[in-house]
Amino acid sequence: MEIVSLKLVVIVAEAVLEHQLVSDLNRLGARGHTLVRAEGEGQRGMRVGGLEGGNIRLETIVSGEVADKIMTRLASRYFENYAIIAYQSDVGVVRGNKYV
Amino acid sequence: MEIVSLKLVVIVAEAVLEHQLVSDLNRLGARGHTLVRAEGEGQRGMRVGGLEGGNIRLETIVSGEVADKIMTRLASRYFENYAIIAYQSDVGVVRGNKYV
Amino acid sequence: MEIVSLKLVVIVAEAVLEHQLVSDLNRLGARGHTLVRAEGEGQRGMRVGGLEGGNIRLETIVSGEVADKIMTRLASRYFENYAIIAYQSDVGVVRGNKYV
Amino acid sequence: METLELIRLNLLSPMVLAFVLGILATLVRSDLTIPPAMYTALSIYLLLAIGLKGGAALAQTPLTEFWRPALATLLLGSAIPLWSYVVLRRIGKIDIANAAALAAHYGSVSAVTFIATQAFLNGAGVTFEGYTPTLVALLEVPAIIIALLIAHLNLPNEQEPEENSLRRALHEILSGKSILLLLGGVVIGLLSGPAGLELVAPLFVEPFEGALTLFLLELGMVASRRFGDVRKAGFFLLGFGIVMPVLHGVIGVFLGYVTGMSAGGSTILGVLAASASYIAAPAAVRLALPQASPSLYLTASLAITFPFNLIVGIPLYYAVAQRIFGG
Amino acid sequence: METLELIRLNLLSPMVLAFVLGILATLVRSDLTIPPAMYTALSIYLLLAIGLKGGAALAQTPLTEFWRPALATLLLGSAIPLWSYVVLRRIGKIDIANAAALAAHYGSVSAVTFIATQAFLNGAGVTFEGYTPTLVALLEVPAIIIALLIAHLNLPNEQEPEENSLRRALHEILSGKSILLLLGGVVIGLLSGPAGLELVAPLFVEPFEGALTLFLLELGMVASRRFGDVRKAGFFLLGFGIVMPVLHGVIGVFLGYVTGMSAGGSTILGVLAASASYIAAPAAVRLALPQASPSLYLTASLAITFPFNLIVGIPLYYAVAQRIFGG
Amino acid sequence: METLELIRLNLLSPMVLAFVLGILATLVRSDLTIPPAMYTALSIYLLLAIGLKGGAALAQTPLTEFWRPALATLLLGSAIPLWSYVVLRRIGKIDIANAAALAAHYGSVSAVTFIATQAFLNGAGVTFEGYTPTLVALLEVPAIIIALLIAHLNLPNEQEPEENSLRRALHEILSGKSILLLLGGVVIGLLSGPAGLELVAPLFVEPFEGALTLFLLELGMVASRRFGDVRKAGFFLLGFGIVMPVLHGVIGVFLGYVTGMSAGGSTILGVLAASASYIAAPAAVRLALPQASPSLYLTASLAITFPFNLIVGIPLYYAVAQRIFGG
Ligand SMILES: Nc1ncnc2c1ncn2[C@@H]1O[C@H](COP(=O)(O)O)[C@@H](O)[C@H]1O
Ligand SMILES: Nc1ncnc2c1ncn2[C@@H]1O[C@H](COP(=O)(O)O)[C@@H](O)[C@H]1O
Ligand SMILES: Nc1ncnc2c1ncn2[C@@H]1O[C@H](COP(=O)(O)O)[C@@H](O)[C@H]1O
Ligand code: NA
Ligand code: NA
Ligand code: NA
Repeated sequence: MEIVSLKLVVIVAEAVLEHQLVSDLNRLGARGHTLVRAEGEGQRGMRVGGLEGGNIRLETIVSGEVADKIMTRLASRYFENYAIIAYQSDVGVVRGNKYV
Repeated sequence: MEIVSLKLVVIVAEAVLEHQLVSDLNRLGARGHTLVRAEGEGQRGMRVGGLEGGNIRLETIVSGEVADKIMTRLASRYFENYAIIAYQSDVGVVRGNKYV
Repeated sequence: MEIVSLKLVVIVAEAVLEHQLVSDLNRLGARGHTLVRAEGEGQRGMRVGGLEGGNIRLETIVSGEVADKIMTRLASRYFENYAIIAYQSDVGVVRGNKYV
Repeated sequence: METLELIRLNLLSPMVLAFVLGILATLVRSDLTIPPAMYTALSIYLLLAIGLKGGAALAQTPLTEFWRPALATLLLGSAIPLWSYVVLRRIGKIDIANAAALAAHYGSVSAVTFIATQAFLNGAGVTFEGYTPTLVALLEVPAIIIALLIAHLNLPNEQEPEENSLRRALHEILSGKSILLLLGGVVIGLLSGPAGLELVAPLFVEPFEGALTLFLLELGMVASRRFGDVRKAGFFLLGFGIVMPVLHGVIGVFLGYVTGMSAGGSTILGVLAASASYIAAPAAVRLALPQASPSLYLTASLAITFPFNLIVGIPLYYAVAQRIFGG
Repeated sequence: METLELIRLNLLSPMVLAFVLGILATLVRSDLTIPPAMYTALSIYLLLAIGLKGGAALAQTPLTEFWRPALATLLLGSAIPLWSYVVLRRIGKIDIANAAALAAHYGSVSAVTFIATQAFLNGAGVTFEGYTPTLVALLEVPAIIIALLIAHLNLPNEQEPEENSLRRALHEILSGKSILLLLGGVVIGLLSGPAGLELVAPLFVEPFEGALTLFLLELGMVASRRFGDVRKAGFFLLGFGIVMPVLHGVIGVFLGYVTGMSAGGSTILGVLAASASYIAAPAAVRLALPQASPSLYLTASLAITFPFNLIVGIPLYYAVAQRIFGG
Repeated sequence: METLELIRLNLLSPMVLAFVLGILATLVRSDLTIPPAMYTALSIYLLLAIGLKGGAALAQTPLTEFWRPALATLLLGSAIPLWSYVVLRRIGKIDIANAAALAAHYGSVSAVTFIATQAFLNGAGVTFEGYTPTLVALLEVPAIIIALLIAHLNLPNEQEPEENSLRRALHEILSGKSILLLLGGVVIGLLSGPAGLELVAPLFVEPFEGALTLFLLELGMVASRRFGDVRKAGFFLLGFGIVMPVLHGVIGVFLGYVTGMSAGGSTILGVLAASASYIAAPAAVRLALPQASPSLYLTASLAITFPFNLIVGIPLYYAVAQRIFGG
């Protein structure tokens, strides 16, 4: 089993951003993503589901380069005004070329 | 994009602990958390939602120091009697000072 | 707090595989798992919940050896024909012997 | 006196009491939570049900009756955001983005307030025009677009939202689920007629008040979580959130009277004008005016104006209608 | 003979059969699952509905009728955990934490068993007092508090739960959603009266038995998943989970008779005494007595006592009431 | 002419219009989404409701009436996958796995198409046999097993699925929730009889058409998302997905006539034969024939055959029944 090292980028953001974030990911080169409905609390207060929509937790596996682009885009476009965080970490996958 | 290295602590626990765990996190210095409803299986049997409440999956980004405190607290207070696991890993974030 | 290093294996797959994947994990030596309902998009198109069932996101903490076995099994059995991805990463846990 | 009696009766309806129970649940920090899926299911149900009933009624309405109130509705939807913006900027000294955001909310409409009014009028045995759900759909959109345009024209360039987020917000408004379900319901009700409605009445007509009761339980909890922000929002916004609805309500009732609606229908037009959006507008504003603060506009709409209308406003506007029609 | 006939009739109701179907679904390892949101929606609905009906009935009850049964209920809620604890410790040789945990469950009450009893009595054409939902709320809390105090007094210091988890457990019990919805429903029913109830009856009254059917389908699946643990729990607990309910049921019926309730009402008081909690008590006990094992108390309450009461107990306690009131 | 009128009437029912609304919602990329929990709740409800009604009716059916149609159903379930497979291989030039997968889907049955037919017949005032839900359960399974066997026999060894995934697929089919709820409902209805059904009718009978309306809204959205794949699937599959249902529908109606069913019952047998599975079959096929492409079989079943049957097929097969029974 040859394990290739890639980046996992995780974004937690208010649900209203779902379509914008997904289209940003696609545009910047992500080949897929996984989305989970979430709740949370941070600087912008408590966020639960229902009327206020809660949060989404988006994760995508990408090359280091694409990960950088995503982080840059998020910082410039969303960090100031939206409830959102993002982090990246190293992961190992099998079919390396599936993600780049 | 300056990436700062921090700790991600993930806790999976029976849902009844939700409020206690969140207030522990806050008290120990976490500046936010993200929560997802989960199912699971471990030593204490299968846990699904509905009447029995299932599990929650809590994640929080913190400094290494706070991560240690959280792990210590979980071990002393919950590990013995509750269905719960916790793990930590290294992640990179952009706005380092948001989390500490 | 002594932190032991182990592998976290995350599998995102179409929901119909739930029982098969869980029994594979158990057979290969995983001592537990956590499951979350998810949506996603990849090579095999968009996957949302409802009639089509969406995805599941399974995570399990295991030894490096078991992680290898799981990756090998997934690659040989599921990667070709199913909507599925898997990745692994290093995590630190407290009760190391709980997971192996 | 009569108005007080109407308020008392309204307050003692299961729907309004459930709203109060929701508030209490949050105050005592109960573990009661309405699952998001249940909230969504209820809102789909309520919107579709309202549309269906309206459509079936519309099937029996001559078009000549309809165009005047429709025009009045569009007029309200265009005028309210304009003067609200001016009041917020001049008197409230609120910045451009937040003033535009609030104007969008008060110019648009709250479907649930409308639904509660229907239940109130039904309870009081007052009839109203069947096309009123169509008015809701007409009132929802224009104010949001106008308010976003105001922001667009007044904001300095570097603060302006990205082009494509404006487009996205517009798409969000026009294809949003509240409009889709309302209008979709109206068309289904229109095409399948009273016979079609009868077929689905055991789900979409009879249990309606009960479903509204459950929905208001959740709304009470949501509103209550925002009560803390009312203090932060300040006295001006508290006043704005009560005075403007009363003003809009009276204007709405009057316009209903002028355009030939019944007392019940005029009450509804008053409520529509008085109510502030908290579904369509927040979603669009969040995308197109991210610098505006939800803890201002959501708090005003959800924690001030909605409870006020639900408890005091609805019977009040009806009392106004009685006065106007009576004399 | 008559009792057997009652059991047969009860067993053949759609509600009980749905419970059996749920058991079967788990046994054949079907992929049927009730989504958690649906479970929660049903439980909110059932609790609120029961409260509403009870409240509307209470609006027509003189208080003089109510206080004796209320007192009897409080008596039951205080006495049952005490003697249950003693039995569990002395005869069952069960450790302090688990004995206290079980005492909390059997002293408290199962709302669904109560609801099923209402359906049973309605089906049999037997009337009962409208204030019975209030008794459920009264019975839910005291036993849990008493049992936790017993544990507190008897456990060696180092095994005692943290102070703050006791406080949290107490808060959990008093602001828990079952009490909130039950009492909230009662107050809404009381304030809005029969007219208010009529407004929401198509949702909260008529489809009630159907909703209970769906809920019992889920409960059957949950109970069935615990059947494997019954063997592990041992013979004593199996006996305890059947004998104590019968004992409590008879005492409850008798207390109902003595305090002036009708035969139907006495049956209900019997069922309340006989039933074991599996919502409020487990949550509180889990927080305050973490060392107690859910596979003992939940198994006893959910996989032994609940099915027993649902299938045999309810008709049995009614037969007892008939006997007492008959002669 | 009469057939066209029937199609028109069918098309203007709230149920079919809701399906169209769902299609529209996807086309305008609305943010409307039915939460998965709501979808699951509705499907549990519909299946159980159908079973309950069927069972209560079966309680009054002599067995002698039932065995002929049951046999005809099993015959259909065995023959349709065989000839469908041949057509797909020979005329369609489709590979073994995909041909077998499609054969499984068209040989099995769509419960919702059945449910919509009941609503259609009820609307038209046509009666039908109460045991028809049992026929649905009978028809669901055999075709899937036969088609998987065909694949098993024809696929080269290295392409064959693992032993244990075949076993798992079989288990999935037999314990699948659609069969469990349908048959479970039938048994509950049978045992609790008309009196039991009456008890739960306000939930399981009266709001049925309304619930179906909501369900078809979701199905419209799902089908619509697959319309893009229809082009990829090609002309042959489009033709297959329309011609085969008509053929099967006519055969089904005829077999109903021959085995002594009423015109309504024969229409239902026609619809059952004509409909293609999209719940049980996809799940089983996905596990046992992973190399078959869901974008062929799901698209054919969900985006071609289901809308065709819902809008044109149901009234068409009824018109055929009228013709056969009329002359
Ligand atoms: N330190 C943190 N760890 C994990 N999740 C966080 C953290 N801070 C914020 N979040 C998540 O990100 C969302 C937005 O954060 P904020 O913009 O700080 O309100 C919150 O609702 C949480 O779900
Ligand atoms: N090895 C594991 N990997 C991932 N999740 C686990 C593992 N073990 C336990 N869990 C999760 O933690 C919960 C509690 O674990 P336990 O206390 O072992 O029953 C389980 O229900 C699972 O959701
Ligand atoms: N690059 C990716 N990052 C994160 N999740 C992915 C990625 N690619 C695929 N997925 C997830 O895995 C599922 C199956 O992927 P696929 O087989 O490529 O369709 C998708 O529905 C996504 O949920
Ligand atoms: Na307005
Ligand atoms: Na009890
Ligand atoms: Na078929």
